[in-house]
Amino acid sequence: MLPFFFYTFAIISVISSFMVIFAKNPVHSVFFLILTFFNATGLFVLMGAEFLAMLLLIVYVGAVAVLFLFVVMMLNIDFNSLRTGMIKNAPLGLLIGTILLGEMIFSFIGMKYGVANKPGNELFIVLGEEENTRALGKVLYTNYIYLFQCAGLILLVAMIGAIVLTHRKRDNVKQQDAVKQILRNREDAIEVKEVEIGKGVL
Amino acid sequence: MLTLLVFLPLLGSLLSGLLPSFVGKKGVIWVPTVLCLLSLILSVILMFQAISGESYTIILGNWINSGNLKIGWALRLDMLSAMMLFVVMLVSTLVHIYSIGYMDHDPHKARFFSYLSLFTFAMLMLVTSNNFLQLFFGWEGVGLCSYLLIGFWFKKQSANAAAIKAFLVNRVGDLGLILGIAIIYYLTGSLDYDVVFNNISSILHLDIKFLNYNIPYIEITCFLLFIGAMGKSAQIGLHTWLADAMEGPTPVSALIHAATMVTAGVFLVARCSPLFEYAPIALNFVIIVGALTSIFAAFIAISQNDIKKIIAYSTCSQLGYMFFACGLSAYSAGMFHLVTHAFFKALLFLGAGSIIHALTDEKDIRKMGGLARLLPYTCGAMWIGSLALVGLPPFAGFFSKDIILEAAWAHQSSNGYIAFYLGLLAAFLTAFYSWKILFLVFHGKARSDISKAHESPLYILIPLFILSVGAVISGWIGYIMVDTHHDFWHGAILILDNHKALINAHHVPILVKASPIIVALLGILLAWLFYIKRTNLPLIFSSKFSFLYNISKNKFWFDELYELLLCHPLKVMGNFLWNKGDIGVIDKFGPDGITYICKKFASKIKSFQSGYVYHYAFTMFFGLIALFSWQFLIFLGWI
Amino acid sequence: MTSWPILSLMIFIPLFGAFFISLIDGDERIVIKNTKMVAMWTSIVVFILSIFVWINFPRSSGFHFIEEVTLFSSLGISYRLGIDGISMLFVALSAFLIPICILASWKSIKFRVKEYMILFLLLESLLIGTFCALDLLLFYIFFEALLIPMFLIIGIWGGPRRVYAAFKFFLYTLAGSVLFLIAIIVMGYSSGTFDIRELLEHNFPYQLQLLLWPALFASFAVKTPMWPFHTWLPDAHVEAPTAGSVILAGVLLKVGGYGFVRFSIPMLPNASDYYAPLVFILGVIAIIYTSLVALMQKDMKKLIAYSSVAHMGYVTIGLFTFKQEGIDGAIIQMLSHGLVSAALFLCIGVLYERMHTRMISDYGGVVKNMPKFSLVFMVFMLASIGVPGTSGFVGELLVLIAAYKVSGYLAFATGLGMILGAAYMLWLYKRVIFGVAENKNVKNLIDIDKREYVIFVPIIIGVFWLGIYPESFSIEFRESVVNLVNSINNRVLN
Amino acid sequence: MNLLSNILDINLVFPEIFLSLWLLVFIPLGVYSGGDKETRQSYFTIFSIIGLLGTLLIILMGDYKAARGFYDLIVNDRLVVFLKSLVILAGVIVLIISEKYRTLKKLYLFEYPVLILFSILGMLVMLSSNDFITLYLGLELQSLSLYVLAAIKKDSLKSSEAGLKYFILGALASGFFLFGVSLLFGITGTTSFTILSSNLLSPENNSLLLILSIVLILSSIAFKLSIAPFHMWTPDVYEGAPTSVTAFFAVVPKIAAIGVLMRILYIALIDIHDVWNQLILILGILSIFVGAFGALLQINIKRLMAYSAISNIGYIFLALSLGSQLGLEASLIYITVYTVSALGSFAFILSMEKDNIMLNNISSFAGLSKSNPFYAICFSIILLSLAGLPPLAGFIAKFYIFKAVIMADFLWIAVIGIMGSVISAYYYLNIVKVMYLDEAEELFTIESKKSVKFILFISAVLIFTFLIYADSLINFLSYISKAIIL
Amino acid sequence: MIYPISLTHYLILAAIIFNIGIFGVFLNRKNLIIILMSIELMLLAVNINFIAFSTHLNIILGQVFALFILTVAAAEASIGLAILVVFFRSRGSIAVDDANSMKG
Repeated sequence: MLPFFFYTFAIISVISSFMVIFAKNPVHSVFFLILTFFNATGLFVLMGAEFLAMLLLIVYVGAVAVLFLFVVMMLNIDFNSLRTGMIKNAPLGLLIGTILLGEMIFSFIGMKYGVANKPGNELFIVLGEEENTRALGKVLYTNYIYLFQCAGLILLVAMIGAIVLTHRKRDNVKQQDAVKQILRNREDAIEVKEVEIGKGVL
Repeated sequence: MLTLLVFLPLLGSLLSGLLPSFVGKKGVIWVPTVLCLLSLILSVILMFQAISGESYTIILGNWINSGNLKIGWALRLDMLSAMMLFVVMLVSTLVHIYSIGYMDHDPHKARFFSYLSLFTFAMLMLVTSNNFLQLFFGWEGVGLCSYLLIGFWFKKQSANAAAIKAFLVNRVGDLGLILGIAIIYYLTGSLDYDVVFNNISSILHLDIKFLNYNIPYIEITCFLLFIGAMGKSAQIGLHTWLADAMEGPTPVSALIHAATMVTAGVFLVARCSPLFEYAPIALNFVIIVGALTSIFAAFIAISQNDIKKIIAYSTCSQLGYMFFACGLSAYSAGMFHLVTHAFFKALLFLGAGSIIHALTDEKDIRKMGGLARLLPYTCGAMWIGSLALVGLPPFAGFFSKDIILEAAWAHQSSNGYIAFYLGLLAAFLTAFYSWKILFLVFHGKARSDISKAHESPLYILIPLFILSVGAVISGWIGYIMVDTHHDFWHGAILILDNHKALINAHHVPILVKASPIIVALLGILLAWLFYIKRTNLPLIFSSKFSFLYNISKNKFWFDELYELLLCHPLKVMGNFLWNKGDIGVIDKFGPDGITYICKKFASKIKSFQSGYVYHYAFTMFFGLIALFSWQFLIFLGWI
Repeated sequence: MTSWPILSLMIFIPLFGAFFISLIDGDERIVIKNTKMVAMWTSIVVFILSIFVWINFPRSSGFHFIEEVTLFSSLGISYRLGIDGISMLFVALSAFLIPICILASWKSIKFRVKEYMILFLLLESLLIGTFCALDLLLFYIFFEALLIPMFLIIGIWGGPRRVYAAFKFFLYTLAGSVLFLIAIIVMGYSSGTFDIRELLEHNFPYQLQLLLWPALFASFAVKTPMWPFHTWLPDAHVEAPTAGSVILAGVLLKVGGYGFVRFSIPMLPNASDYYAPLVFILGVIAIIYTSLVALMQKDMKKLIAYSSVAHMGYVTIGLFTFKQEGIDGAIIQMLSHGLVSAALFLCIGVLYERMHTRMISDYGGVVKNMPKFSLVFMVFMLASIGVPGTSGFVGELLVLIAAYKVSGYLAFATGLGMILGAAYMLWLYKRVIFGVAENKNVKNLIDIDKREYVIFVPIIIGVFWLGIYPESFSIEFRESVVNLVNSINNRVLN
Repeated sequence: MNLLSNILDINLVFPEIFLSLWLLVFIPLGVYSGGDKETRQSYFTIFSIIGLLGTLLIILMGDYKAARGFYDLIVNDRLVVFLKSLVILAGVIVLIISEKYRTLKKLYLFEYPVLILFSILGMLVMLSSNDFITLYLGLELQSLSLYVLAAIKKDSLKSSEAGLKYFILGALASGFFLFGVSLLFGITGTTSFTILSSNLLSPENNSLLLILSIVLILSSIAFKLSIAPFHMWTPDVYEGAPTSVTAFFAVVPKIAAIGVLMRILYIALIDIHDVWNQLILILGILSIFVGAFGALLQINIKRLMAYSAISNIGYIFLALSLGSQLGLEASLIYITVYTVSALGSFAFILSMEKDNIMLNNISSFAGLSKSNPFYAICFSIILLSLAGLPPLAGFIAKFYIFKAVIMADFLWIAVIGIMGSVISAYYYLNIVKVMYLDEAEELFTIESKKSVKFILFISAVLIFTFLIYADSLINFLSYISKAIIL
Repeated sequence: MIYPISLTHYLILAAIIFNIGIFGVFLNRKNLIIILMSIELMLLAVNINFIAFSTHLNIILGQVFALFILTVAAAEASIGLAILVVFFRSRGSIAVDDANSMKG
């Protein structure tokens, strides 16, 4: 069964990732991206990395892809005008790219793995019989605490960065100021005018 | 005394040249003249010393000192230099005096006298040198002064051109001389006359390979030295400057281009007799060149009309005599002729100057005539000079020229005979053109307005008189020089025992002895026919023998030939090298080309930076692939 | 011998002067006046020091007045100064020419005088440093740093195409000298020292020499300049201000020749021997080719510039004969050329100041109004064509004699330069000085004044001194050259 | 037990912790502070400078002994300390010199210094990393801040375009990096530098895959260092980003990336030196020439500085390719000198302002020597030093590089490299030419803060008087470089 | 005929996806968002690699690395999209061709 699942996931993910870049409509691209991620999740599971598989699903499909979709929608671009045209000498690029791929595959095939599987250091934490999530959790907050903190900082930077870049103060947009609203009293807001009879009509 | 003699003219030159305001307006003329006169007196004393057999060298100081080369400033007195000292000082002093009158109206008198004295100094350095380098110093110094004096009237384009020509042609000769000097140094490791001449035997066997021939070094050395002499003495090939040099003031022509500087070549050959004696080929070359020059220049002279040019070519021709005398190993005959020639040629030039002065700068003899009446003293001087020149007894030229021709006969070789016959022919032509001048200038009808002509002032006539006396008596007195029974030169000139031309010259057939007189008389007769008796004859002759006439008239087209073969190509080449070589090739492919390529390349890189992010990404990707593929192939062993 | 660091003084006094000038402030006219005075006196002090050095110079081979301060223990580089007979003369030449340059610029430089004088003093300091350096790298530092003030002098105070000329000068020389840097590194680290004294004794392997020599050659040939690396020189000269040309022709070109005699020949004798024919060919081409080109020039400065190339051709030929006469001659020729070409540029500067043109065709008949100037010009012209008695002759003669020792053909080709040199110089002189004045401005020329006398007279004295009694110069470097020749002969023969 | 050992290692990361805490204080402070924009801005700057200096103090007070912590994730030795100090000092100086520019361009955002601090924090992490994971996180922390900084002038098209380009290419490069690291991990089973080096000793590991991974990792670091052909972003980003950010880009990340490269090449991969030395060499030469030629025709000083950076880092690559102690030393000297020169240059560029417009065109410096001789002379010294003219600092730096190259018997490389320096001399000189030889249309005086002038002056003086103190500096750097003993 | 699935299979798959990601970056001319997505694809490929190695070598480090990559990728995506938005606001387009105001 394993080969079957592998090939299914693999083929679908390759095709859909291919479609990501060649789809005419960016919205379709996002959907293909999601499809790719789904299949990658399957592959992760096949490899025994259940926790990461779930994480991928949640973070990517749940957050990143949706973010993409959101931006695509928000920017309100006339997609028709964008559809045309690939790079002029795409074949050349593809050819050169294929060379790299060929070389990579050649290297993979020629390689004998597992040679270095002789950890002589305590840092080598072996994936034991423990379940995947527990194993990860054990090292994440102990051995890799420093990295974990760093990752947190990265997310903070991302947040600040995104805010800095996208936040705009618009002068022509009226904003609600809660404090001001609350502190307002009747005297400030309402002025009663004595209107003479006959005036103010026209 | 010698030092004083040599440096007095320099002092005069510096005083009037650099400090004209110090010596005053009169002083600029008189100071150099008086100093020259002093030198002359000294030179007379010195000559008597030398005749009595004294010879010595005064070392003044070091000059160039490098490796083996140790050259000092030194003054050498021996018979040869004493003789030259006397001749130089005499003519120089007379010319100084003459110039007082001749240059009376010139605003640049100070400069003129300064140059004259400077020239005298350089000439003295030349003749008193005890080594080749100081000789070269004087050699170039006189050339320089000649340049300055020819170009004295700087406004005249022709004078400037002539000055440059003189300098450059001389430089060609100088190149030969300096190369010769280089060889001498190379061979003997010294440039002192004594050392070189004493070591001659050690270098005789050395050969140089030249164009696959083995030539003895000594031959090549003498040959090169002679090239130098040819330049200075205006021998055929390097003679072109002499006629043009007549653009200078006439006293200059008399001093430099007749009596002293041009004879430096003869002096050089005589001085180097210890070298030349061992170089038979070079000696033969000297004979040939000398003989050719004598006839060649005389032939040109007959058709010229500029009085100074005729005399100039005559000088050239007489120098030829001197050279072939030297070539015949009759150095003393050459020197003898040098001395007598100095008298009569200076006399002729100064006389011509007197005429020119009288006619306010008219030089064309066709426009003169009948001046004998107006310029009696000058006329007399010219007659004496001409008689001396053609060698009629008892005038000076007779003795010196006769002994040369006799020596040529007595040399008893084919070259000797060639020299003899050519010399004879030249003597004939000499007589012809000399009398052409005399007849056209002084006799016959006046061909232009000569009424304003007047006899020259005393300053001019006194030198003429003195020189006339010299032209008469110097032959009698000087004959002692060639008297083989008498060691006149005290070893200053070396003649090998087997070179007997001079000794045998006293024993030649009577016909040979008489022939110069005969041809001279014939020449005079012909001149009389042409210019007094039948004045239409020259025209007929020139049209009948137009070919010969044209050759003579156009001086064998030497100037044109040089222009065509040397000057023009050099100019073209200079332009070519500049525009095509420097700008077109070196700059174009050198700095400018590299700049251009760099800029081109830079704009390529700039255009590569297209601004499109996919190009950038692709470049990165491509770089990655290139690096990996390269290493990939290396890993697989394909590279 | 003196115990105080006189060479360092000579290097640093100009720097102090420059620094002092940079502090001068106030009214512009006073600033300019003070600037000139400070520059003048500074350079004169240096000149006096150089005379002092000369007088106290022991005429033996080897280096004297040595100063040594370790600069980089890690690199093995030290601040080593010292002079032998050869470099002493060049130091003196620099110290002699700088005051003259400053005096020559007295009036012609009208703007940014302060910077100008600072740059000249800087130049002086660097030049003296170049000739005094006893450390290979220190030499290079001075050698390269020379470019900057010269670049600015040409670039700021130059003629219309000054920027092109300045760049050409800068990049050309830089390109040459970076190879020298590589060679320096190789030499320094393969022998383990940068001390020139030790390097002179060091024997580099033959193959290495063959590699190093072209690198050195590239630098010195450009600086000298040799054909075909000469094309920057005419441009630089034409555009440079008078004093710039003077210092360029007078001293800067000598750095190349000095480099040959100090580095190429003694340190790489076998390679020098191997490459000597190349140098001869280039030298001969330089002499004949550039003389012909000079013949056709229309610009006076260009003509003199080309003549410089030809004259430096003699220098290179002389040096590479490896004969005592040749090297002596080359050194004297360099000194002579330092005086003569400098003076010729000054002469042109005198004319240019008055007429504001350098075209030969604009002149003619100058002698009428400027007889004194004509005389001065003539002296230098004659010295340039090597009339005996002037400085030009001695060098040329010695080179020629040495060249003959190598080959007759070489001597002949070298000698041809004598004729051609005379041709272009005389022609120049004729066209400028003689003839009838046709240009209106020429008729209104004023003869040289006192300041200009003061400029020219020392040089004239120098020219004749060197020509008539060169011994007083050659005695200073004789022992050094003898040593040099002996060591080459020993090492080449072995 | 694990936790315990981590706590013991915590003193190694005190600087980073301090800086993060400082930032965490800074952010709310920035959000809630009120008052005039300009005063706020200067307060923020001072605040961040204090933070940086505090970090520096902590770094310098720490232990210089070589130590590794957090299970080999991080390392501390004198090289790290030196480079960290250099980064922080450079960062402080950039903050000082960009003060006026930010006022001018109304970049009052408090996030600006925050992001600068974040990126410096990232660099500190990078510099002390001993593991590809740490390195990656530091790299990303730094890069993300830089992406944002490049685009921070939101209303400017150029700025946002610069940010975009930088981001896309940077992400691509980090993709390369990760792919390479993943392969390396697969080959050796580790990502720790120290363990890697011992694992790579076994010859079976020499494979194509290893080469591939090295090529990938090197190319991504080459990207950070703007080494050709991975340099393409540099000119555009330098031009587009706000000049103050460009100043930061030009100096600070370069130091960090060089430090990382040293660590990767000289600790992790030193045993397979023959695999990467040619790669580094060819990249170095390529970028020397691309930098030299690319700058020839530039008219924008910022673009020119970009190409200048490209070629200068190329020289460092030449030295690093040698894999010798000497090469390490030479590259340290070079990066130090380059830092001083580049900071000086940007102090100059950031001062060049006329009527509230920045003068970015080289031609607008015409006549500067007359109107503002101080600036002209200082900048000229810096430029000539960059051109490698003796006796300035740049010369000694280049000399050292070539010395290292030649002593490794790469004579021809030295010749080629030095030819590149001649070409680049042209454009440096061209600026000198413009300032000194060209006539200005109108004279104007530059007014900039004393502090900026001071920094320009100090940098020029340091460069000019380099020879005087060079010996001690070089000895010191040599001592520093001995942290990695080959 | 289906071969047993080995590490190599995963690696090749990752390589293919990685390459597709690269292609997406430089083949795309019109839409910047696609480029961002391509980058996500590349990171995914890397993750596959890490996890495959992790499983194969039985070392958890690979998964930890992948975890961090996931985190960073999310951060990167957000920054990327933010920059994209900024660019869109100032340029009015997200075509790749339009991002060329600086060149040379």
